[in-house]
Amino acid sequence: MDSLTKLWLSTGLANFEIGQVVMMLVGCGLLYLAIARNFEPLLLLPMGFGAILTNIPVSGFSEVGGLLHYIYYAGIDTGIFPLIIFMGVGAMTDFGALIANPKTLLLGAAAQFGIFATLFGAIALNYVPGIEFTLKDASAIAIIGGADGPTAIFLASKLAPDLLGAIAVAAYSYMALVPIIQPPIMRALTTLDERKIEMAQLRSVTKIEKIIFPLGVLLMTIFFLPAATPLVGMFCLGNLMRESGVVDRLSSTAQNELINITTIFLGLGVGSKLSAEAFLNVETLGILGLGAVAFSIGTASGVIMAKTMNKFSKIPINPLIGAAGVSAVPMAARVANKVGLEANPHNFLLMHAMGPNVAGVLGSAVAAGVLLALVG
Amino acid sequence: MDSLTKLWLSTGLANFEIGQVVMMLVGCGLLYLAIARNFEPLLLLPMGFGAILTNIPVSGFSEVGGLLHYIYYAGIDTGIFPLIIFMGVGAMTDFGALIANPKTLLLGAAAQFGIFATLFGAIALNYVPGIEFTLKDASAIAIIGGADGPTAIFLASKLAPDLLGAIAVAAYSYMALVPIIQPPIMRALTTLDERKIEMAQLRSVTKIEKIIFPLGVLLMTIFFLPAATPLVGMFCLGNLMRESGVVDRLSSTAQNELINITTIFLGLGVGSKLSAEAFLNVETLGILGLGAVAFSIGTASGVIMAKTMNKFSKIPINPLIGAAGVSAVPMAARVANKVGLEANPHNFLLMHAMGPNVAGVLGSAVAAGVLLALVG
Amino acid sequence: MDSLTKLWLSTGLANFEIGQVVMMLVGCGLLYLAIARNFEPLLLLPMGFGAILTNIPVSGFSEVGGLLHYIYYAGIDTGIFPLIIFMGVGAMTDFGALIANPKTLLLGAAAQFGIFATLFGAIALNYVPGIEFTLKDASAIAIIGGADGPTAIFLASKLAPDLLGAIAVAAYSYMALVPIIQPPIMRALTTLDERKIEMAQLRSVTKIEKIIFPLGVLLMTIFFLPAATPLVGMFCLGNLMRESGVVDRLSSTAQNELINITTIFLGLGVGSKLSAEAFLNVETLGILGLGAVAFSIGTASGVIMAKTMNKFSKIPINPLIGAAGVSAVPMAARVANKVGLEANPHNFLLMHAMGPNVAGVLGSAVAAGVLLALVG
Amino acid sequence: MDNMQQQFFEAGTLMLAGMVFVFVFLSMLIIFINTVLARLAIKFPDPIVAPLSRTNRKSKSHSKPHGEISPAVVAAISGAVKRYRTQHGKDK
Amino acid sequence: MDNMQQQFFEAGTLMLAGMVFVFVFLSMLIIFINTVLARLAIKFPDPIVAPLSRTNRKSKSHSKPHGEISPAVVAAISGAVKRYRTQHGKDK
Amino acid sequence: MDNMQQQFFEAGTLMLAGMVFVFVFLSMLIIFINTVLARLAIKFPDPIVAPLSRTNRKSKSHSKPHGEISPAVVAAISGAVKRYRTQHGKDK
Ligand code: NA
Ligand code: NA
Ligand code: NA
Repeated sequence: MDSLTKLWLSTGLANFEIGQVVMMLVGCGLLYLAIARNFEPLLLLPMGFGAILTNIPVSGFSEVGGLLHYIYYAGIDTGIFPLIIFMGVGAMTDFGALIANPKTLLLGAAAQFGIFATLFGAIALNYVPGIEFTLKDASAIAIIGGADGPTAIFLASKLAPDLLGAIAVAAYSYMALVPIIQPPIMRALTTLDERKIEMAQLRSVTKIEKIIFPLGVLLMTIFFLPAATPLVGMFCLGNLMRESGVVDRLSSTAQNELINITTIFLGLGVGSKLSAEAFLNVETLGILGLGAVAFSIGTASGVIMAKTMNKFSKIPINPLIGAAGVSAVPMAARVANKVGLEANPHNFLLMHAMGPNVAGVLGSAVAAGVLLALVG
Repeated sequence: MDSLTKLWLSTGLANFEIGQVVMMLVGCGLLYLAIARNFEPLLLLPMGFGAILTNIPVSGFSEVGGLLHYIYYAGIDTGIFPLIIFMGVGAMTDFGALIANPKTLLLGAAAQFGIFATLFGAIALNYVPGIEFTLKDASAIAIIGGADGPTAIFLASKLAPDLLGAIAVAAYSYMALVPIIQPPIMRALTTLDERKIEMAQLRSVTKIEKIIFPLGVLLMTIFFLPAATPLVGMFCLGNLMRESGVVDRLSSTAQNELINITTIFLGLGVGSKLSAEAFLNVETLGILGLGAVAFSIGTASGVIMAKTMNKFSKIPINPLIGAAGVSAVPMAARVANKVGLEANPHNFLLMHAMGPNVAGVLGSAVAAGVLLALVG
Repeated sequence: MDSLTKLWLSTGLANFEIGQVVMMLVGCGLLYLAIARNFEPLLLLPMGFGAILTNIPVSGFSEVGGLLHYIYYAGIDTGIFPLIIFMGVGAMTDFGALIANPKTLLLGAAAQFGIFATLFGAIALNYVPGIEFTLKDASAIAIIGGADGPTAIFLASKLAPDLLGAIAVAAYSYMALVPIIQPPIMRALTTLDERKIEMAQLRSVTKIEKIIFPLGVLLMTIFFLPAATPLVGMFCLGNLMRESGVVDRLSSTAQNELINITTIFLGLGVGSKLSAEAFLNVETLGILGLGAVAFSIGTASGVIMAKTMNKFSKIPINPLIGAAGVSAVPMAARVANKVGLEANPHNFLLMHAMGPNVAGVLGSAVAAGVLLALVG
Repeated sequence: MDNMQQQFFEAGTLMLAGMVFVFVFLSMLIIFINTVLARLAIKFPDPIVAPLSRTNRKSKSHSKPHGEISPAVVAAISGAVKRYRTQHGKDK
Repeated sequence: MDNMQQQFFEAGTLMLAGMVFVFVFLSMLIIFINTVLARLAIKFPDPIVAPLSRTNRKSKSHSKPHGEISPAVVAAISGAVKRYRTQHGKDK
Repeated sequence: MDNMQQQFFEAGTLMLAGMVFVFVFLSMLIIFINTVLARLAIKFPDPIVAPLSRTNRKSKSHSKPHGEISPAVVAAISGAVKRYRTQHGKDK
């Protein structure tokens, strides 16, 4: 009977703490969002699963010797996993639309106001009892407004590892919610006539431009913001592998097997930070609230910037494409296209929105670099 | 001439020990089984090769700084490699047949008697001079009866790393021998009439069942046996990636590139434990003997359980499918199918045997968890 | 304004050292060679990029905590990456032409004279002020003459890590230059009549020969040169996976995803050794000069050996295939074929040159082993 | 000998506890399947064109009628061609 | 409260510095595209059969006329067949 | 200078030892091929339909007669289609 007692004492039922149960439900919630709602499933599925695993009593998944412990410290604490993902995303990104219409870079810049306004908001939340965000915490939270998963994880792992779980949950959830969050804001800030604006077809971009572009971006980052070079550098490496055309083997691997393998482990590792102590507190609510604010402000700034540019530009610019400046590639660009089609069935904005969309990725990597340089 | 002397002193010929030579022959034997006999070549080929490499004099493959040293300590000592393999196996497993006929879970349970009987046998072997198995050793050996490679390697790496080589050799060899070991036992324990029994076609299983099943398995493991959650958890993650249908990229990578890469290194790492000191002793003979016993008892218990169920069930159950409960997926199910066809050319048992077959995987993971919880 | 000052002080512009600028230009030069000239792009592209990244001021890519630091110490300092590459190359190599015409092994042996002559030359360079090569340095430099990338990186990481960058640059650059370096030497050392020689069709090689061959090579390496077993062993493992035909999954992964992933990181890691201190000195010029000498001598020895063999052999041997003995698979074999076609439009030497070509790989791995055993 | 008896006792206990546990655990899974899953299956049946359900999700954008040569097939073949060329290009 | 003021001041500075920096940085990229890249595009235009340029590089060795069934297609299909067989062979 | 002489001597020895070793080693490989492998080739010749031998092993379950369109080809193409759809679905 001794054995049965020992077996009973080793069961989860005998060892559960309430916080663990709640966090498992959070994990199940993430799985639900991933599977039933198709919310960024590539990250939320392994992340939700990791959240469940890390909260299993007795099993020690995230303690020394546990699988999630190894994954977190080898891949996320070092920053390696988000950087590999970023390389893969670079290899998937086509900068053609951006090069053909470089002014859209300004839209990608404007949308980053979501980040810095949120930073301000996070500090303001310190008035709420129970919330105490340092400037580092606030910066890590603010990057949710960048709408770029790997950037958010990278920055959070450097500035506020304790908030990493909540930040990643917020970032990916809101990225999945882009089709719901953005349209009302876009409609509220534009007139029907503006939404109907058709844009001129983009010029074709030569191979040499696409090859030199990532190198130019890297060079400028080196000159002005070395703190952003891990993110921007790996992104540009991926993009250069893609566009150079001489290492298609490597480019294809970076876009497929390597990013897939890394995504599985990144998700598990991020999920391992979803422990009760780190997640079940007022701060998490604050982060989730701020995330929604960040996305909304980012969307609004992008649209307003586009409206302004349209007023001063000879060539018409549909303000809707400004919303794509938050990144969330390629979802935000699709949303711009969809809202445009509603107003004018002949209005295909997808390609035009891809410009601000990828500009937003660069913009938030630059913003992350600024935060790292000034706060990190 | 000094140089030539130095060169001679650095040759293998000048440094061989007899044990190393013998172990290299063992390695060659494994390669022979893998290549000429097609015995589980995916693991036995790299494992045999690793056995050769680790026994090369002077070269230091398994010493600090050597390749196999890194592989072993990074991937096997930590348990990471078998868990990744298990995730891939989960992504390859279709639980449809099991969900359609859940009673077959009892067959998967019964076949685990092979494990616990072997545990008893391993302790009994302590009467033999030269053999001294602790309870940990005995548990690690017993898991061979689970007929599941990654589970055996995972448990052995935790409970008895010194026996890891011998246990892995035994586990994979007997898994390859399933088509030879099982049929006589199956025929001896069943009547011709029983073997002729045709089974009703399985009902179709809905998507939602397949998605919720791995979560239910994980939940129950969490409740009752957290010690088994590394194995069961990664298995269920793989299966959920497969069935959810929203992360086909990840599921495909887990089933292909990731499991292939891991298999190469797992084999090499396991092979690195095949050193003369660890392998060339009476204990290894004991382990090989116990392995055969374990498989036979497991097969027999499965068949007897199926016979019993057939007597009390309204719906006929062919006792042959009980043998598939040892796991050894999908070989054991194919054997059941083949023996059934011999008795009745219209008797296609393959799908029915897949139920107990995958149940056996769960059963041995649970058994491994019990052993870890009570002995580990 | 404090913030702006801090931001300015964190820019690259405020922190550049002249050496870093020059090394970035070197990195750009490598990218140019890779992309515009198609010089071994699979390695030179990530390597050139790594050279740029490692020289970014402030960012600390190659310091503790930086990405390139992790990559270098996990994969190159340990020797793991070149060994994985070598396994993949083994899985890509078909020894059929060599087995069908084993005499060509002598050509692969002769071409290694390029290595040992360069060793002598490297020591002679010590007369030049500013150059001080130890015997270890000289050995690591000499291996450039082996015209085999992973072998050179592996040996350099063991014997002269400080020279690794320069050695890798030289090795891959000259490998890419094979079609320019070799033909004049080949023409100078042969008569038109010799170049016109057509060779008899190769016999077909059986499966069993191809399976046993890598095992025989490994066995002989174990007997006579254990120091070469890491390189030769992994190469033979890859080749055995290929030829055994029972683990096509693993062989395919070794030839594709695994080698691609490793190549990206190997290139980045090697590039991280291209720092100003390590590269911008007279020694690098010496290494680049010696590399050219090594290739030329290797080519010449191969051709002369083939001429000699042709004189004493009953079956005619075209001396051009001797040049392929330097390895640089499959470029050198293609060059032999091309120069042969110039002399005689019906002269297809490609398959015949593949024999010495792969023999050269074995030859330089053996030479590397000798150097490791005597100098390491 | 005493020691052996002790070990046998422990092994026996393990055997008993283990088999009981395995059976109880897998039996509970049976109950889980027969209750929870069965109810779910009724509540959320697969869409009627069940065998195609897995494809449906993905083919939203490929909704041209089958029967004639679908553009997806053409695309797949040309994709295979591209993949083939990439893989059989230069290697080392 | 003093502390909060201090924090707000820092956050405000960050916001200002950050937005200025982001705009300046991306504006310089616009200049880069409009000058350097534009000049490069004129100096090194894509080959005339631009849409095929990516394929050209690889198909050097497959220069048979298209239009009839190319051997590459045959090879690709047989490659796909081989891949299919490999992947659907024995697994675990 | 003494030191240089010493180094030249060592380098010379290395050259000699190395080249001898490389030649001896590869010559022994020639002997290995001419004896062991040659004998093995005679004792275990490839099956008569040699070019198909590699396929044989795997096609046990695909033993339908070739010549007409094999179901494996159909399966491979549909596999390629599925793969294509999967890969060209949503990415990031
Ligand atoms: Na963004
Ligand atoms: Na089992
Ligand atoms: Na060579």
